[in-house]
Amino acid sequence: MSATVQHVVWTIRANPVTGVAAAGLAVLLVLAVFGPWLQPHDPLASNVSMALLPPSSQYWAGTDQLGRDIFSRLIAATRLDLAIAASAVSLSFLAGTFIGSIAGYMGGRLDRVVGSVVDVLMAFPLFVMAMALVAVLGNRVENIILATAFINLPFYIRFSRAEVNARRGLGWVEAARACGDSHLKIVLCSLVPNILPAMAIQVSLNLGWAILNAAGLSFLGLGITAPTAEWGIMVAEGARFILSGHWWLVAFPGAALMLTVLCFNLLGDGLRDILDPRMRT
Amino acid sequence: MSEHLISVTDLHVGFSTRRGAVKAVRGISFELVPGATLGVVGESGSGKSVTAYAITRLLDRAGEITSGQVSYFGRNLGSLTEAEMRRLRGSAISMIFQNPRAALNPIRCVGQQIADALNAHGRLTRAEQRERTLQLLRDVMLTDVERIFRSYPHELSGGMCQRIMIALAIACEPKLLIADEATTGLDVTTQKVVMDLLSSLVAERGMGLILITHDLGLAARYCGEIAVMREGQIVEKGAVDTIFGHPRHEYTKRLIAASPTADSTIEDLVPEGEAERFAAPAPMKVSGAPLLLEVRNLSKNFSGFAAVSDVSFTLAAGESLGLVGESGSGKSTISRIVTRLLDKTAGEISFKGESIGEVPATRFNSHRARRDIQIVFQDPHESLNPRYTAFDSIAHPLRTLEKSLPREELNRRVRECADRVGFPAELLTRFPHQLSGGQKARIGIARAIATRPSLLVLDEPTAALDVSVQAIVLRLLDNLRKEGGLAFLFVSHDLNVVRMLCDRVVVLQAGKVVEAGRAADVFMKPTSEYTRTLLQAVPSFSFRARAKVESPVEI
Amino acid sequence: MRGIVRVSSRIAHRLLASLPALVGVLVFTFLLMRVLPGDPAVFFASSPTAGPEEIQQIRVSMGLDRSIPEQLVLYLRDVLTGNLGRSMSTGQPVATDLAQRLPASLELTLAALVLALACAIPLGVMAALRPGSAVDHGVRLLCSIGVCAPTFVCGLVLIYVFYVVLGIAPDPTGRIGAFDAPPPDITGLLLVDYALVGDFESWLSAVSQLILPAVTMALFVLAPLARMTRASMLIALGSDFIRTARSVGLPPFKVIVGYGLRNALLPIITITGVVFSTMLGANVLVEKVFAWPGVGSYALDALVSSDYAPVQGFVLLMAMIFVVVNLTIDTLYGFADPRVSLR
Amino acid sequence: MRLHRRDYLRGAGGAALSALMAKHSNPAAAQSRANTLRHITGATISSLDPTFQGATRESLPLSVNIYDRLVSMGRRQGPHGFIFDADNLRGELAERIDRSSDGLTFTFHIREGATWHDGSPVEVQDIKWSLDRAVTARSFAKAQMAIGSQTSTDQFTVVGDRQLQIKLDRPNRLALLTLSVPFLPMFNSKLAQRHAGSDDPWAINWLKDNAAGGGAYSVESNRPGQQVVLRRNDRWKNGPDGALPFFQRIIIQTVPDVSARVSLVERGDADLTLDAAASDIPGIEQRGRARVLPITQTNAFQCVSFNVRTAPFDDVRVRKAVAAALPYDDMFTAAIFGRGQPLYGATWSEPPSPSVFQPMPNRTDLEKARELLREAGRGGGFRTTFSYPSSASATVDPMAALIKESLARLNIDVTVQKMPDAQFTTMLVERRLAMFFDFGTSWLTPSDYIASNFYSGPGRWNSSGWNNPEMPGLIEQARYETRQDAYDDTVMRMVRHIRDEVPVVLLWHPSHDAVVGRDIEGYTYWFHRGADYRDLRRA
Repeated sequence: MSATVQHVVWTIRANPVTGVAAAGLAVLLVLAVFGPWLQPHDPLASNVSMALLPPSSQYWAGTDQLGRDIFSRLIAATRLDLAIAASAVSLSFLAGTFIGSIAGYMGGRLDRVVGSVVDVLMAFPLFVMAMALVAVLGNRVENIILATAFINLPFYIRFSRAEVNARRGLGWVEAARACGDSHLKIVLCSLVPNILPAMAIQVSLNLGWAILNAAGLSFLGLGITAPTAEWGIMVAEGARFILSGHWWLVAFPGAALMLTVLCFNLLGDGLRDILDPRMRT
Repeated sequence: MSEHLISVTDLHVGFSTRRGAVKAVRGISFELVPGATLGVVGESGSGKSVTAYAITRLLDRAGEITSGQVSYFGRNLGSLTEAEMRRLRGSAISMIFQNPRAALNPIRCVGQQIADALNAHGRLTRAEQRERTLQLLRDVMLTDVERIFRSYPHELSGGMCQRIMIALAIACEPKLLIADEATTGLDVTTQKVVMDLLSSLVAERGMGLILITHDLGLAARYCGEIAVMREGQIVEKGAVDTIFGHPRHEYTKRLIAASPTADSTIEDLVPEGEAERFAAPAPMKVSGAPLLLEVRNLSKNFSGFAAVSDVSFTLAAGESLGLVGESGSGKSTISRIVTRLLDKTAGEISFKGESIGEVPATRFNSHRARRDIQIVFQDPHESLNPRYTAFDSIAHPLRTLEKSLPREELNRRVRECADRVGFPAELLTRFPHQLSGGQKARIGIARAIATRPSLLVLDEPTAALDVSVQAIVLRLLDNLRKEGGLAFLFVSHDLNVVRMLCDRVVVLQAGKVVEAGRAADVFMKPTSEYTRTLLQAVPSFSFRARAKVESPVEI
Repeated sequence: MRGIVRVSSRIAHRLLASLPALVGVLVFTFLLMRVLPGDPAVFFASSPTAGPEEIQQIRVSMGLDRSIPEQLVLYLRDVLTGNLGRSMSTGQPVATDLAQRLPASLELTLAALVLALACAIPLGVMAALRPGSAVDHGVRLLCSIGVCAPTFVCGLVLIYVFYVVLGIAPDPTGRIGAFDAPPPDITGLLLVDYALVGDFESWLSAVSQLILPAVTMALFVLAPLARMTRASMLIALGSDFIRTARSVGLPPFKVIVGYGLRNALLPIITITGVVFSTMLGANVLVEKVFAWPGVGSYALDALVSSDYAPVQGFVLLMAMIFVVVNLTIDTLYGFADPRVSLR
Repeated sequence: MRLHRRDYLRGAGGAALSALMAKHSNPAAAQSRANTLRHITGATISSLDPTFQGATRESLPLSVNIYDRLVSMGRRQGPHGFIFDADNLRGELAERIDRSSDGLTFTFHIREGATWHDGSPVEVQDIKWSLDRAVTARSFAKAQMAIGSQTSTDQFTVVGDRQLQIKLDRPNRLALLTLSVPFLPMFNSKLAQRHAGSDDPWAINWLKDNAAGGGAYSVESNRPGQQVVLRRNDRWKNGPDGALPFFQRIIIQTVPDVSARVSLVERGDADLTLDAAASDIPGIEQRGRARVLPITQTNAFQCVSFNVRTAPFDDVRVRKAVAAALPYDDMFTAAIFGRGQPLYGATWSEPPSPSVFQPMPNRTDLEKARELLREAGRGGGFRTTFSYPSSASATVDPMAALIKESLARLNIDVTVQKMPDAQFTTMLVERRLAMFFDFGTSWLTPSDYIASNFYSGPGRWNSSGWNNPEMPGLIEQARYETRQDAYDDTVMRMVRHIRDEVPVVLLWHPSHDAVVGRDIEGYTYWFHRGADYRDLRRA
């Protein structure tokens, strides 16, 4: 175990960007969990007389059209955005990995069927698909999560299928059968834990992507509905004020969005290094 | 101008790893005159390959020559610029690598690759390039060179690829050729052809050859001088007769002892001191034992291709049967079918009088014979679940096949198994990547014997191990059988190993049985041509074997 | 020649194999559109005087009064005959609309892809040549920043900076400068068509219209391409045949580009195909922001107005392009990698 | 590529290609910027025929430039620009209109020398055909004509070479006015009939993509959803003073992003865009590179509407409570930046003017709201939804936040639902919304017309589904009332009902906010909210 810790420390030292990303993620988590105690103002309370104020000592990131404190809204949005991303990704991860690894392990007809279903899904223009799903189900948070999870599903299926397929012929899988394990048990207890590291990279990259996806939906009016504080919709609302010079309306939520996605991406890269067996000695 | 083709003086090579610098080569010196052949032998990690790469300055990024000097005809290679060094590579010093198919560019036709090499060292017209390339292909005894010129590596056999690799290496007429495990991984018969070709080419052209190998027999057969390496140092070097005939260094002796030969026994392999660690073997009692396994007319087709056809054999309780053959002979397929990991196409398998061939492999995991037939896999590195500790791996069959085993009982059984295979109990909490190859092999065996099976299928259990480790594992297996009354189905390509370990032997070729009988009979008086060829191709460093070499290399 | 035979039988095989997927896409989209909660008839009967009667009339004219299975059968029959239905918002047959708009999307996507590849491959190679160096980290950071900026933000910022503030970019109003005459419709790709008629001035103007949206899209796909280049280049450079090439003294450029990159290209080709299909489907936002008259913004508008036929047509088109792109990739792969066998 | 092109030339398309190339190199194709007006719009123009069922809203104003109607409204100077004047009807394709003293017969005299775009003269048969088409064909015109009591082809008779009569069975205030809306274009019937078929006698399909008119502009090119180019019809003489419009060429382009549209005008690349985002306007005014024309759309309104057919808004006290709880001033400031004219905050107890569009006595008064809720037995609050279409989000996003916040003080828990426009409209028509944002534009401004559209009947625009038993009678009565004072009296009674039952809470007349280049003059706000290019000129 300590070897693992050493390895992580070594990787982070060799690649400080990963460390920074991990720290950034920690900050985000703190904001998400303790957000309500950290907000200087009520993120939903309007005060039209204080609308569109530039950043100041009272309003660190300025105020929006309704005089709401942007900084507080940013913090409030952290929880929602992370929750959307996390639940969407875990959904598709769980379902996709289950389906994909079973198909990849069993091979044969089941694998072909799953393969062609995945082909069908992959052939869809996925963002349009997400839009259609949200439009069908209604733009509530849970539906945005569902839609995001759904369009991610084929990637997880494909990925886990490939990963499991690459391992199904390995000695220890045969050994597990010689040890009397059933196929299902081999998939769930032996193969899935072994592809987890590879999947973790995918998950990390995907988290960032899911946030962008939700933001894109919001931008098109198919995402979270105002007045809920969410980065995507804040950017979409703020975009209306770029021309009038109220840059802070779009700059801060845009930056929050970018930095968060950046964190997840860099972390994904870092995980890749940490989990790459070739990097281990 | 020195008369030494190459001279290495006090060479040190270090690698920077995250755990600090590792010294891979620690002060070695040797020299080679033009036309001489030097065999560098040693086990993995002895630094023999690193030495080769240090000579050609092809060490990877982390590696560095920390001190010492390499001279080529008196010219210090360390002082050359990278561009100057590049011009020497190929035209002065060339290398041949292990795994020839991977060593060739997979998406460039092989002729073109040779032409590339020619092009790098001189201006030739396209026609000249082509002519030279075709000539080189003929030189390495290839026929139909026009077709081969246009072929890609994946379209050629391993042996052909290695010949092309040789053509590539000699294309620009280097004075020194370094062959790094050049034939490892090839079948014995192919190995012999390639090595014979290589040594005659070297002799014809008066090149120097450094043959890096773990196979003492190979070095003995083809080299004039031998250097034995261990942990980055040359422990002993000298003429081949001296080294193998009168080894002085303890390590050399051990190495020689551990290498199976045509007449060695299991007991010979491991020095006296280490043998003590095993319990004294109980006397064998084979004759009159009941029939354990009977395989009749077994066939297996993989989408039309017959991997195994009509194979029959029997195995008595406590008996040891060897299945030998080259790659593609179907021996591994048979082992999987007998272990019921794979379904047969036709034939019958009965185990303890019960027909188990009809139980689908998918459902055999819950069959009561499951715990009675266990298997040890070829590659110990990939036969252990990377996320299981050694304890978990050994406990795995106990947990699934002997359910409701109380916790203490489980602990006891695992420790007992570990003890039986000589695996230190304090290492049980380690993960595979923290263990050595030999230790992993022991876990693989411990796992297989944990449920106290009566039949153990061994699928090349030592093929991936160094000879000294192999020796110990073979000894261990032999002891286990003798004390536990286990029956072995031993699958191997290594004839010497099979001969030592097995009572009877079945020789397979392309999925068919070509010869079967008592091990001693088959090896001493082979009746089939194929068995004879196999036996002849096995290199041996013993002087008797050496005397039989048809085209001895001129030194 | 062997290559061509091998590849063409592969193509035939893949085309056949993709048919079920296409039918699946068709049916799935059809059903998805039918459960959309908007009633297109209601939406289009928005005249001040529209009552239930007009709504019913439009419903009949759109065939919405029939049962869903019946509509599906009729739809499939229509699709087989090449009739994708009629868009209510543009009033044109969907096939015509798509044919008119596809070149715009293709041109944008191709330009973005070429741009992205032109940056990603050198960057990836540079990073792979010195893994762990400052160059490597720099490339990684650059790519990450590209991928984490939402395309619409990116597009808006580019417009704001280069058009509104600096005034060096042309107005973001589509593919042709407002006062340029459109070229004859030969391929539909403006750059090609202008070049064909030799109108260099308009060609330049079309390029300048293309730059900002192409950059926006390219930024987004830079990361996966550069990452893949780096990774596959690392694998290629670490493989045995590179060592062989160096051991026979091939010059460094030949080793890195001729042997290394050439082999590393195979996975890059694959990911390029994936990226291309994704871009075509995902450039909805970019087209929206830059008023690009492509199929993405067309589908988006149709979706918002529950205009079934264009969305269905768009999805089918995308699926077909997906198949074609995969085929192209396969073909390229087949030529690039002699190991790809007939399977 | 060369090969490709040669193949192409060899084929049937060769001639077409050479023609295109010839046109391409024609310097006339690049019209001078000064004579060209570039109009940037956010929406798509789907049909050249405004009556086509499925024509988008933006298709309708365009037709006014392509097709002449029999009559046209005039315009008058307002504080910020010209505004349409419904009281000042003039003949367009009709030179003169005679109205019989009983108000039942109108005689139209077709303008002498008027021609279609193809040069053929406008004949009275064309007018007859166009009117017949309006009452017969499946189009938007049919219902419009019914408002003016014109429902049968028998009502239209050719009475001379250039004279046509319309007969009504009872006098209708809207009979003539209704002929001035974009739904009543006059077609070149000979041209249209050439493209009519047995299954399409009124050439509906052909006219959708082709113009057969004689208006001030002809269509040079049309890429639906992208761009329409109009060219001036130099033979046109049907304008108020017979003069030609200033601009020779009009380019109408679709650019979805509203801010991008504004910057195009600000940078001088375009000349006109309508409906600028309220948030952009202070910046535009400050920079002064373009002019904003803040014309109040007195024929349009925005409102909060209730579904009066289901609980809780079937209870008038609940509606009144919400009307008393809306934060009007904040919404006016935050949502439309004070650009518009409030329709709330009046203090009257008796309507001061006979108009359905006038400030209503709704004021923010939370105490009164609580009181009303208690009376309705909902003092403990309730849960409801506030819905709006996503195309309106620029305005309604902030409104929704304010409404949610304000109603929370009455323990009303509002869930905000933004939905795609089609879904919104569908749910509205199916009466599945609870409380929602709505807006409307009334082409014709007489109060009976407004009331018939927005306060009665089963149609989409009676968004609340209000069904006051007296309203249909009052509307009917007013429409055929010829005495002004009796008419006013009837309207007052309607206004009282609206005040008492609050089916919708009127918020304001929005501002039109056309953004024009500094050198563009003559912009007129039309009831159809589109641009009439004939009015415009470059200084």
